[in-house]
Amino acid sequence: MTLLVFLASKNWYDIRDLSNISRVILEGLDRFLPSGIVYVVAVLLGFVASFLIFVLPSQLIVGVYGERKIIGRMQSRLGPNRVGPKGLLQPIADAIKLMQKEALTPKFADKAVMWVAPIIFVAPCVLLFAVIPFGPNMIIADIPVALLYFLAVSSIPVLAAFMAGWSANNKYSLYGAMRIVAMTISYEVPLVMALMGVVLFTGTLSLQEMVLWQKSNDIWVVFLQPLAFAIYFICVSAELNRTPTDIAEAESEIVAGYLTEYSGMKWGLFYGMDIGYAIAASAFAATVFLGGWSFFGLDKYIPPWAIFIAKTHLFYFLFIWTRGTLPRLRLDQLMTFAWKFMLPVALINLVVVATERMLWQELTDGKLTQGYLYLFAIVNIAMAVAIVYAWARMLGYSPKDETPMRPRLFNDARGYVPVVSEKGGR
Amino acid sequence: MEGFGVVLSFWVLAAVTLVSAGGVMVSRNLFHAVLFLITTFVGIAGFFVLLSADFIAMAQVIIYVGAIAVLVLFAILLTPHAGRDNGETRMLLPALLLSTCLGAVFIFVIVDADWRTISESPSVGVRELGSALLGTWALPFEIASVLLTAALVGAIMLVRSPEEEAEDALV
Amino acid sequence: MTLNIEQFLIVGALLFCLGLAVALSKRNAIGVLMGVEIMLNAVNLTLITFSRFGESARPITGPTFVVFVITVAAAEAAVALALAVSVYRNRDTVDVDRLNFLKS
Amino acid sequence: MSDQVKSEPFILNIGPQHPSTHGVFRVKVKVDGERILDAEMVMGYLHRSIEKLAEERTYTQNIPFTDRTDYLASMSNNLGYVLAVEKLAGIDVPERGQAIRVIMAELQRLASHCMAVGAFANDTGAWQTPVMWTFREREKILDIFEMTSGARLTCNYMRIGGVAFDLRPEFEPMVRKILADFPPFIEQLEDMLSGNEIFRARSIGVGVLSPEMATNSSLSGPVLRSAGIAWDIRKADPYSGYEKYDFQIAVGYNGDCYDRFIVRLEEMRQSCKIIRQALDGLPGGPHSTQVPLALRPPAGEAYARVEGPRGELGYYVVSDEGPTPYRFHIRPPSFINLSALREITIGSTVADAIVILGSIDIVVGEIDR
Repeated sequence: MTLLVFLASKNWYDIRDLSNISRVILEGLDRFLPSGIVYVVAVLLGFVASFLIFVLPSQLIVGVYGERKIIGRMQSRLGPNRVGPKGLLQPIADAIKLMQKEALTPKFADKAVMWVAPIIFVAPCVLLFAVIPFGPNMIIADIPVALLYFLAVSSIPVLAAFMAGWSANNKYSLYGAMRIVAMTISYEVPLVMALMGVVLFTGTLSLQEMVLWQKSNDIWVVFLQPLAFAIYFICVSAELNRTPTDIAEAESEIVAGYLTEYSGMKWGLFYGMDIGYAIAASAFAATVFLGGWSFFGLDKYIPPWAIFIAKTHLFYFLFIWTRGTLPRLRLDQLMTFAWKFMLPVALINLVVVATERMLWQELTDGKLTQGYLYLFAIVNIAMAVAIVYAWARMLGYSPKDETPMRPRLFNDARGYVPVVSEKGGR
Repeated sequence: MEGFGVVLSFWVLAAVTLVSAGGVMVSRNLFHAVLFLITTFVGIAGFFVLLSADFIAMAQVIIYVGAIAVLVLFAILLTPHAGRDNGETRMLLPALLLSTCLGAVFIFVIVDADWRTISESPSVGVRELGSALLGTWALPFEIASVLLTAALVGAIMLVRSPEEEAEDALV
Repeated sequence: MTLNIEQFLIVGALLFCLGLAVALSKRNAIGVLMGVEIMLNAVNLTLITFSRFGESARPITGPTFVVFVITVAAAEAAVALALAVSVYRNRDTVDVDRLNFLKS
Repeated sequence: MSDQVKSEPFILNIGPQHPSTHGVFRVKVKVDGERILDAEMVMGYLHRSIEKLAEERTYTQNIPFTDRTDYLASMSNNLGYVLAVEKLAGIDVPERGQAIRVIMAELQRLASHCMAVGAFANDTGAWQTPVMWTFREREKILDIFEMTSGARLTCNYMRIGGVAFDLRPEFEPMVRKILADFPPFIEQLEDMLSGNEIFRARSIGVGVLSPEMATNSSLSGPVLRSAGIAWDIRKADPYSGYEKYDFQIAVGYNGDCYDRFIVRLEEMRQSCKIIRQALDGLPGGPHSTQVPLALRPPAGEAYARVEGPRGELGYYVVSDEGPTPYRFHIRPPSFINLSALREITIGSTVADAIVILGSIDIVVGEIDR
């Protein structure tokens, strides 16, 4: 996959490709520092650029402030507007408040494990952004197994949550710990199946090459495989336990799940990194499904990293939207949904996509031209709807015998005897 | 494999892995032992990255840290009364003796033999592994999948309680 | 400042012995299983070391075998833990010393 | 996990400090994994012995107590107590007074059901969005209460023989405005919740209450009607002029949490209907008859019952010709509705127990009195 011609010139002031600036800095440093040091500085520069400039502000602005403002609007209230101009300093105020709050440790808690859990919860979030491409050559580590790296690193915070829940020696947090582990394991399987469908078409595991594939073929994978995108969204919102599936810290049932005993900045780390993982998941979705930094050729004029950031926050809005409106599912409903619905549908999707990929190989006898992709896209969209409906009917969901949304109405009291229905309903 | 960074990371990984493996041996609380076990798995995944076997490193983290460690944790949860003190049997001393002798033999052989090694790493990427698994090693690959299904069914049969079996018998 | 095969093999050997010690000395069946897992990982490490350093016509066989070892280890862990749980259910203990049903 | 798994059941405290017990109310739950084996309610955290205090105060001084027992439905409580004393002392209330009482009681039902519906949706996990919507509508009603009676929650508006103050001119346009935008709001709630798949999955078939169990544990109000029994005090034993108004009783199908939710929504529609009829035919004349402050009703007892938002709200007053009642007792519908909670929650999961408790809509002030 040759790197396509890119208009951005090589001089440092061209903001369309921020890697020029880092290249200029590193060349400057190279003259009088040993190469080992420059290697470390390059990685640090990458970390500063990706995490401190993109993730932390978007965590604070979009994650804390934006989410509370948008959900406030959904609930016909204003949302934070006291601290700072129009409430923009609210996240910083929260952080300061959390820092000066006392981080309690319960008497019989497992102190060492309770102290380590937030650290292990935070570290993988930073690791996740090493493989995500912000622009044509704005990526810290373009490793050939980036997709697997993402799955591997995103399975570590589950263990940290379990450690937090188990070590807090509190019945509610034990509930939360067991729930989060059981749910994440059962939602990781359909997630991997859906992503395998994507890999079949793009042919590589590296995220940069996936973006280039989508750019060269002028099609986004979300149109090519809408079912994989839907499965990805549901599985990721289950793993991050965002609202339709936030049973690990279900406020109304088990107080705060595995976070019950945490207070002060320890809780703050968990809360902040929940949003960090949501942003990482939406960045990953933007790269894999929504064409990353490419926008059908427009990325020559608009800075590619701006396109990427816009797509990430667009996907993040889906999380905010579901959090603001949907109620929560029960644990056993989630489990049956994962194993009886998500997994079979993901498998069928994988089979259909594999046959398409083989057809694509045969029909274009190896040249893999672009034309057939649009045909596959239409077929896949129809297939997605058909599979979901057919499998739901197979599992026994029949819309006709639904309980009506309106009760029965009677004109006079009938005494203490059950009323045989007169008008409508049973 | 030269360069200061590589050697430094090797010694760090070796220290982390061996110390956490020792931790599994020494720690008093079974739950801490599992946490040390997880650190060992991550340390070994680091070794695989050092030996430029990326896919295996990622598979190791996903399968061992993501699934087997959780399996062990759930096993501990499902056996509440069994002692969680990670104690040793009376066979502690003979076990230590045996493993030190075995270790001595291994290290002697390693140091004594002169290995014909190649310097640059052969291309062992995902593509080659995929073609190998489905090419020359296709049969063992299918047998492995059958083995996994058998293990799955076996584990469920072992753990099912009489009521669930009775339940199924009725239907 | 170079790494050669001996260092990796020594780490693998030490890990294997540690796993053996854990497997033989632990009283709790789950502790024994942890020891076995460490031994399997040590074997994986040695396989990959030979695949990286050793001279061979097909270096890919190392990682292929590691994949098979990982699948077998996963299957074995699942069945062993299922065994431990069902033994716990009948005997209310998972201590290896007291699981001597065959003795009269 | 069956008991064969030997994870012996442990006691979980859905304790006084819990985000969804609607007040200081504790359920000691014996739990095996997620399944509940036994549930035991512990109450009395909010006991203020109102019934004993009322025996030292005159009949008029007792009216503020009735606001504070069920702080979400103070108008209905006032109405119940005042009817009991009027029955005891044989006082009759002018037409206008009765009509104003009906309007106020039905407005209070709207406000209380808004609270109940919002809190129930919040218990199923809809993260505060329905509660904020229903509270926005409830605020409009509380503003009307504040304008007419001076207080939003504990209104203390009704007096023996009528109501404390006459209606102000701005009252009618404000109520008309509420009647205009309540039905579309209920449609909006139905679209968001009743039609929502996850909400239906969480509440249909959860906490099913059979009609026999409902009648045996003498439940009343929406909980009874959702079990399929058409019983409403406003129809069965009309008081304060309810027979003049044409409205219907909402009855559910199989008595689960979902039915209680849709019965409450339907009752809000019927209340709007009643308010509109009462407002159109509001008679002129005095709003209350003159009653001496130190009223000394003849010896005897009287029991008056009112259809409060939570069920049959009864007041039993015994007089020994003294200025203060000899005995003052309240029949709290929440307390009696709780008696069915234990049978329903056994066998369900912890998450369902919270949803069931939310659907029964209890007010702890009324339970502990």
